[in-house]
Amino acid sequence: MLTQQILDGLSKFYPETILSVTILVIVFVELFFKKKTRVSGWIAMAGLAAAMLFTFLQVNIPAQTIFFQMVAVDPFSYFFKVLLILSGFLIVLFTFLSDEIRSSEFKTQEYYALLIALTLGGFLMASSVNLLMMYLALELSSLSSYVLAGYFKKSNRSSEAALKYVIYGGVSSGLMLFGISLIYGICGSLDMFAISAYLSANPVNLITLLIAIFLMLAGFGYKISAVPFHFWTPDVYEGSPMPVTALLSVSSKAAGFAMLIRFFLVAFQNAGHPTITTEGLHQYITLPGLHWPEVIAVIAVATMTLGNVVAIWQDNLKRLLAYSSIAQAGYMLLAFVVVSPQGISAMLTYLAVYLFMNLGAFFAAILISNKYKTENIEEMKGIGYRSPLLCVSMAVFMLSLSGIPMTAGFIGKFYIFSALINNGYIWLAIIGLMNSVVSLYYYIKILKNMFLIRPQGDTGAVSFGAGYSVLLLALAIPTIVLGIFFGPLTKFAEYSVQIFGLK
Amino acid sequence: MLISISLLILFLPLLSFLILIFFGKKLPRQGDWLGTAILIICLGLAFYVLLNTGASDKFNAIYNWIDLKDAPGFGPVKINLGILIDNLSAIMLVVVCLISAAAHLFSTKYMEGDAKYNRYYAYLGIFTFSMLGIVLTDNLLMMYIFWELVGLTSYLLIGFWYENPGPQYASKKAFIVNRIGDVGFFTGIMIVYVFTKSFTFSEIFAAIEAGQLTGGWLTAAGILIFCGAIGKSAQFPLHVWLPDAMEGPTPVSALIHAATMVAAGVYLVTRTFPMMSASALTFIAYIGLITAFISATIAITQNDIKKVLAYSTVSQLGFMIMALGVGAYTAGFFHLVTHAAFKACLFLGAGSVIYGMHHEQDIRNMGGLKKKMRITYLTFLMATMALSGVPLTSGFLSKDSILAGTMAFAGLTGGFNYIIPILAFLSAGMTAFYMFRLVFLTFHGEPKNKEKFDHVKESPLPMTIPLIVLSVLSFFVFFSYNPIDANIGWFAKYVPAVQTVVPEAQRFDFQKGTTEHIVNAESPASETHGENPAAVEENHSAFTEAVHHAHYPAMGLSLFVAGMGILLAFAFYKWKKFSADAVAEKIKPLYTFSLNKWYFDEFYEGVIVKGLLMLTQAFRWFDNKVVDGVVNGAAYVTERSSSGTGKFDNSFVDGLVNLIGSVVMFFGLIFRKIQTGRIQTYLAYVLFGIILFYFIFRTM
Amino acid sequence: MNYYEIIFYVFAVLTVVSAGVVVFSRNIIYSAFALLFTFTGVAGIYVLLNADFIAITQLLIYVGGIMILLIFGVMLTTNVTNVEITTQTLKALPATIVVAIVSALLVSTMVSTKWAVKDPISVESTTINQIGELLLTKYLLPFEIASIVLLIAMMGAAFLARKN
Amino acid sequence: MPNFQIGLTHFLVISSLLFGLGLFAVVTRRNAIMILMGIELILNAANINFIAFNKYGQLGVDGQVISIFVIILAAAEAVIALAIVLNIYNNFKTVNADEIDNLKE
Amino acid sequence: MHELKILGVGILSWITFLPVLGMIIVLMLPKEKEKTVKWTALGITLLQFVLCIVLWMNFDNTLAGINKIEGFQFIEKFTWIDVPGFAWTNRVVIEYFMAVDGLSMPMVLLTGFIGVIATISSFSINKSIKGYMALLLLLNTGMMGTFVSLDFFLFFVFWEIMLLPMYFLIGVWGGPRRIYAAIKFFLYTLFGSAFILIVMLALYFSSKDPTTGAHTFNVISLMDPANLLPGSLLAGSLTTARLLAYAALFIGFAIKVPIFPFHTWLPDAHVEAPTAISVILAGVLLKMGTYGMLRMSYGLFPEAMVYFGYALAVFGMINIIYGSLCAMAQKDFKKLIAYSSIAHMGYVVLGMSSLTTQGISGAIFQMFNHGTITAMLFLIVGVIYDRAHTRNVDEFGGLANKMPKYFGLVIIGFFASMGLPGLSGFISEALAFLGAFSVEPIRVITIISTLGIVLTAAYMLWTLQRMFFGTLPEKWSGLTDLTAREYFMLVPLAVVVIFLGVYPSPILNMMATSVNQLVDFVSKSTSLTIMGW
Repeated sequence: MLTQQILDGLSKFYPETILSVTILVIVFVELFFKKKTRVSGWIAMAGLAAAMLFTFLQVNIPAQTIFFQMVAVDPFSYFFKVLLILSGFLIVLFTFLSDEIRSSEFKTQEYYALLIALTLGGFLMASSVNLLMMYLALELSSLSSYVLAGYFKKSNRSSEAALKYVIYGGVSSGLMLFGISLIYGICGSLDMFAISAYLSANPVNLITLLIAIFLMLAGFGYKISAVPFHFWTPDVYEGSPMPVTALLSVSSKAAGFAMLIRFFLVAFQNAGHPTITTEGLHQYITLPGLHWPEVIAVIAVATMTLGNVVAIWQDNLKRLLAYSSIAQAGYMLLAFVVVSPQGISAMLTYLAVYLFMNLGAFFAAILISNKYKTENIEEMKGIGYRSPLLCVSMAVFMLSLSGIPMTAGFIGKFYIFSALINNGYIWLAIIGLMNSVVSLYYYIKILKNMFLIRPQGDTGAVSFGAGYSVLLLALAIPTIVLGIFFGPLTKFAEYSVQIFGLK
Repeated sequence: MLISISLLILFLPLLSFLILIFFGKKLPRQGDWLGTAILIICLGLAFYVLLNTGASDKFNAIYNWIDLKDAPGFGPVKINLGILIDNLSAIMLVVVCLISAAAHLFSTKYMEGDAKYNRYYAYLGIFTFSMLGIVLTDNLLMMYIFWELVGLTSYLLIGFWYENPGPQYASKKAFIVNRIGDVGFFTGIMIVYVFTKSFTFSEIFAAIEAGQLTGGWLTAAGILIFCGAIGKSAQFPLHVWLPDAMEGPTPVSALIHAATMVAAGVYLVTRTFPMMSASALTFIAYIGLITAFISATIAITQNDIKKVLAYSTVSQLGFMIMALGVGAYTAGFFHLVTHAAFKACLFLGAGSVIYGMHHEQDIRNMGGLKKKMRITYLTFLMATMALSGVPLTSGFLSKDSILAGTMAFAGLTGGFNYIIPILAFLSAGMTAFYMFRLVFLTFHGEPKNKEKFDHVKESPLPMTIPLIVLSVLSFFVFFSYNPIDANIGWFAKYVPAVQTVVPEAQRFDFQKGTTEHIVNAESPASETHGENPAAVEENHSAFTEAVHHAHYPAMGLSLFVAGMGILLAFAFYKWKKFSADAVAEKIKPLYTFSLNKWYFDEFYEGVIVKGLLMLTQAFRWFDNKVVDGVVNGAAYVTERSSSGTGKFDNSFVDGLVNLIGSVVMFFGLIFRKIQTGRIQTYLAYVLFGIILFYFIFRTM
Repeated sequence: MNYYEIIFYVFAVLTVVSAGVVVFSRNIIYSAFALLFTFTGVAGIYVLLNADFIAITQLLIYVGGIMILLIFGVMLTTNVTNVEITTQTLKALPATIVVAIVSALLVSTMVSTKWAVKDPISVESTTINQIGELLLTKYLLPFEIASIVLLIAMMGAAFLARKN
Repeated sequence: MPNFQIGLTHFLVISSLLFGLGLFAVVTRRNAIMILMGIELILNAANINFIAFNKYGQLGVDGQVISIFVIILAAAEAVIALAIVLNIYNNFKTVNADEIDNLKE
Repeated sequence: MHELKILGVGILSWITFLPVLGMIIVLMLPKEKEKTVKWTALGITLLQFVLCIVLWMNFDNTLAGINKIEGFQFIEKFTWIDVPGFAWTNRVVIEYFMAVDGLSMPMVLLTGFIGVIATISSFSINKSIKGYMALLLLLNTGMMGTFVSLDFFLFFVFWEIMLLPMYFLIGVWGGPRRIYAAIKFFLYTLFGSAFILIVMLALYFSSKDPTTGAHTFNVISLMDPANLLPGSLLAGSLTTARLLAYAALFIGFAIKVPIFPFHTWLPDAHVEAPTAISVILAGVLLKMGTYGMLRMSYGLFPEAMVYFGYALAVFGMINIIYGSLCAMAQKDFKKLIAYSSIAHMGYVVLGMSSLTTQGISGAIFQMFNHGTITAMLFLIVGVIYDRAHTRNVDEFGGLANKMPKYFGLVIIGFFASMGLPGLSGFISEALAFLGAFSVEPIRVITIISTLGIVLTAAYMLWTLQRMFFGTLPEKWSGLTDLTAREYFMLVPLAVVVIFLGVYPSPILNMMATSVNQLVDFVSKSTSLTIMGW
């Protein structure tokens, strides 16, 4: 029976196994080459493609847990796997096209291995049902991102970023672990379903549970860079290489959100009560007395406001995008306050849309730093006239990030705000709206510099190779198309809200 | 038939305006002959219309202008334009066309060689069109439309020579003062419309009679409509624009600022007389009185020939308004007609004097023109006698009937109203005095300005013909065979007193209880022509009785007063018994007070205009600083707080962020400072965050 | 006072005091070595909680591995030559207050909450075979992933430490 | 302590103290390696918790397996952290965390 | 209810999306061929205007369609987005619903007409004309779409489409402080549209479409209280939620009108925008605010409108007096015109607040007239600015003799804006005043507002005197009179102003029945005593 269960689990575990195999192949193949080559990049791409293929095959297997209830294979994890692979794929492309990496003398072999490791960590974070498994996955992705952040060993900025990241990550995971131990103490098991069964069955000392949750929140907050735990984000994003920043801001954040959703919805889901509410809206009834949605609401508002407010003062593009990604995390947390499938599907839609527009923005930032050798917004005056395609697509990403209609960002925000208003959180919607108006200020500031001011110095047209523009369009077009024709995305998000174990 | 003729009279001047404005330059003599010809044709037609309309005929044609169908809660909304020809409008048609024709003829010579000659005639054309519009209309709204068009044309004509500053300022002043009056007029119209749901006179009177508009609102409507007259006919508070309007060419002054336009106000009051309540009438009477008295005192000390005539016009208009106020309906209108004739003659006379003296307007350096300009002198003298109320002239008849009316009114109502006849007679006396002063100073005595005097010669024929025609019209014979008693003249019969429709409570006591034998039933006359037998019937109201009694004493008194005035003028200027300057010296404060036109201009300029400009500056400051300041203020705050960094594009930041924006920026600054870069502070903040959350949510 | 309590207090005092030394000592070398005693103290506590295998792994890995690593780190980064190898504590008063509050909070909750304690039942001599069995059945996946984590850690550390 | 019999709370108190000291080291000590030591202390505290709960909650040996994994992860993390600290030392010639702050605001 | 289809597509869609077609064509043209770009743009706008005329010809004046679907004409209604509801989220149905009634017909005509005039006046733009024309055409679509769409979502989308081109048009082709003005304009309007969005969503979630059963954005069905779900946020009448929603909508539209406290963006936007854009901004964009109020606030929250009727009248009065006084104090000619348009929009607001037929038809007619008159005034400013490159009123003088033809048109423009009878301005002002005066409580306010006429006359004549009379400073001796192109812009406007002044019924008849229907609908929908009767 044991081996049968393991074999059955393995048959559903193909994507992860493929990724691990890819890591090994990369490490092995790189030994044969002396000088810098892109071979490991291509292998990484192949590995990701294979993982994508097998994930597609997994689409219609019923939701279940494998490996002795360690990991769940359900539409929810399927959604994040697709997201993570997509972002991993794009990051590899970014690394190919980023001069910063190309010009550095370091071999990129470890880079791609760590990249795949991080994606694997993300996979496990999205699908783990056991707290230990979740912690392990968190550690795997964090460790690989520490090294990635510090990849340019020689440059002060990168090593400083790595230091801050490792210390901050270490402490946060320490706190999280202590939280997990407390929960283990309270509920006697680390399996989420057991925890929820225990909590809904017998009375628990709420104070200790509250402390345990806050300590856990330190871990989750660090991963998705929510406010009280976001302090590492600006410095690390500015210090680390551009593709890594993109990676951190998208895939590790998405995995963090997956972990957060699953933990709060499954662990604190009141097993006893049915979850269908009156007007047909699916409503999770949280444990009486445990008001964690309010906690999330406070964190969300703080994250949004701080992210937007400080971003106004930034004039380094990477730091601005860092604060913007904090603000975007705030918007997603806002949707999480609505503990209903409508809220979660809004969050997932926003995540998918966020992937395209954020990666797009970062890729444009990469290209700008490639050609104009600057990250300072003030020095980007008038480049709209010199490289129109780049700046137009940057404009699309910026407008989408700020949520102007006819862009994917608007649809994301539209769903979040309609979820909020539909469930009566009017004030949160208004705060969200005001924040997006404030965010418009710094997004438009970039466009203003690019377009409204004529270039002072040389006004020669700076063009990019075909590859660059194709990738740019590959990101810009979905940002607009999803803004108009968003049917399939929302259906996919609504479908993938089915988390294993929830009625 | 009459309707189509009157429409023709109305639109011919408009035709002349359109032709002259577009093709004026290309026509021979720039089209002045065209304008004059058209006006003469109109005059002929006007005479025809006058002869064919009986005293009580009413020919009416209506055209539906705006139709907003059936408004919920209000009923059908139909705004019509219409033409009404009755005794009043027929006479006014003739007056307007006559004076306009005279002015056209006169200007052919006076304005010869002017750069914008054709545009001058175009403006005269459109003025006549709008004046005829006022005369012919049958409803208040259409009258308001033409009212403002007349204001526009007077603006254009006063400011004809807009190169030099004088006319510029005068035209703007005229238009704005008129506008203030018009606003009152429009508010009055609104009140009437809201209550009677119509603009047409007949419907309004019927509605008021049915009691739809009574009490305070009726009086308010009356007074506000009278405001229009105050503005247009230069009555007491808004009379300041007329003297300045003398900046325009003299024929214009003659046409507009003597006879027609200023008379429009009186015509309006005449038209709306039936709806005027007792208190409104008293208000009108007192305004008229004050205007007459003030402008008479000012006219005495003026030295510019046109200014004297201007103030005399204001004074005479005051008389007409006062006449209507006291209820002397026929007398008021009668004076309007006669005054139009001789005042136009006086102005044109002044014009020919100025033309002769090569644009010299100050009477102090004129003198002895009697010999050089015989015709002008004689016509001027004739008109002056008419104006002063010397017997055997039309002026005597009309002014006498007004004075009789005031005495009758005072007699009937008594009390404080006795002041009206007293001041009226006084003003009549002063009128005689300053008119003859003017005649002596300009035509008699030794010429003061030698070289100018030598060039003086009699004005050419086109200028003298109108003078002669108008002065002849000043004779009594045209209005009543008996030089003494105006009532038996054709005019009195043609324009009988109109019965008021105001509800009982709001009438003068002497008018109460006389509604039963109302004279001519206000039946809406059909197109049919012909004499309505029951029309002219003796009107036995108490007022006419009183006027009969007051007739002879008033005549005596007015003769005495006029005589005294003339005697004084002779003494001062002809025989030089007393020197005018010595007297002026003795009553120095009074003299300067009168010379400076009672300091009205300075008062208005200082208080209202300056106050308004200061108010606008205050509003501009408020708009820039306070409302817009919310935005800039925010930037100021950011400017100060971000002085440390100073990296920003200042012109961009300080304009943009609003108050909320500044709060956002401020917090941004604080949160930004948190990011110290040191890892330990971060961790401390994390722990602090956790503790904060714990204490917040522990209470939950 | 039976032996169990005595031994418990010995180890407890050992751990806490040496941890205190680690944290408050001026000289980093002293704090490194104090860490040795802390880890052994913790191992002792594990023994008290009859987690024998864990105690041994604790000694083996923490004391043997991580401790040595830290000492290497100290040696490499502080050039022993200069006398000043003391590291003052950051004069961060607010930070200390925050940490004091957190730990006081924790201690108070630990004491106050009524943990679901079940009465002790007989326990076999060693837990090693149960652990072995669990590792390869219930915790198989974490076991495999831990191996990947170690591989990544090693690779990353090697890359960072490499000179080229 | 009310009853002298060594109960679960005693162990939890110890782990909390260790946790507090670990935190203190992390937050106040300037030397990066001291911070790593702090982190190790925190992880040890968590381990004690696991094993204590496991014994007193009669939960079989789950707790101990978990603590094994914790030890593995602590090791991995220490390795990477030290590698990064060495790298910092090469670039900045100092290991004091509060001097390395040119990425700020 | 008759349809008018060309090549299978409804005429309204043609009118709205023709400019987008034009934009695409313009974008495809090579950059150098500036002449062809200009002429294609003009061709497209002319074609659109011709279609508007055709629409007007087939427009049936007797139909009134405020809240009854059968009253509307040239209806185009089919579902645009229909995402079927999944297990828990219910169906999302957004309709592509376009139609015209008495309210929107004058505005469609105005947009078409001003669109042509603005394109002609854009011929003088020289900097990257292609981008300019493309944005202008997109702006045209945004405006036209707002007036014809009857689905709140579609209305909001067009409302937003209008925003971006304006930002770039002012920001790139504007005057010295264009960036500041552009950003200020953009943020003010967006701030307003944020409010509109909230109300739109609230309405959407508290409504149930009788046919599809899902929520709906359809304005007509939202007007009918039966379609509002009983327990929902905005159900019932005179609840605080509804009053709040009305207030939010009011703020959203008031910023556009602009009404007193929200008006500070207008002078900056006008001063910095190029002539053609000022023409469109003043000519059409300001009307979107008041049109929105008539269509959305009156339609969806009639009882709240009656409840706040007095406040609206006060706002109107403030606008008139405040605008005129500020205008009097301006030195910059264009800023003076900007403030004067604030004053003129005050008449519209006053007329609207009266809820009487004369008042509202006066307001709509004033919206049309203000469009033509202010367009003329801004073109007049443009003519002078192209020649003298300064807008300071005191630097000019004696232009009347120098440019007589120009002076003639200036007289018409100035006196029309002063509300001189015989020109279109007077009739709409008179109607607005008559309507407002017949309502008892706001009678005093109307009397105070009549002062506005005197103030307008004062500052207009003062400007006329400073610029056109007196002696010509020698530096302007080189000024030339109007060119042919400028003639083509100004004369049609002058003709329309004079024609409507003399014979206003073509426009008035067009709106009469709809206005009566609107007044009837609003008065029947509330128990409150209507102010007037």
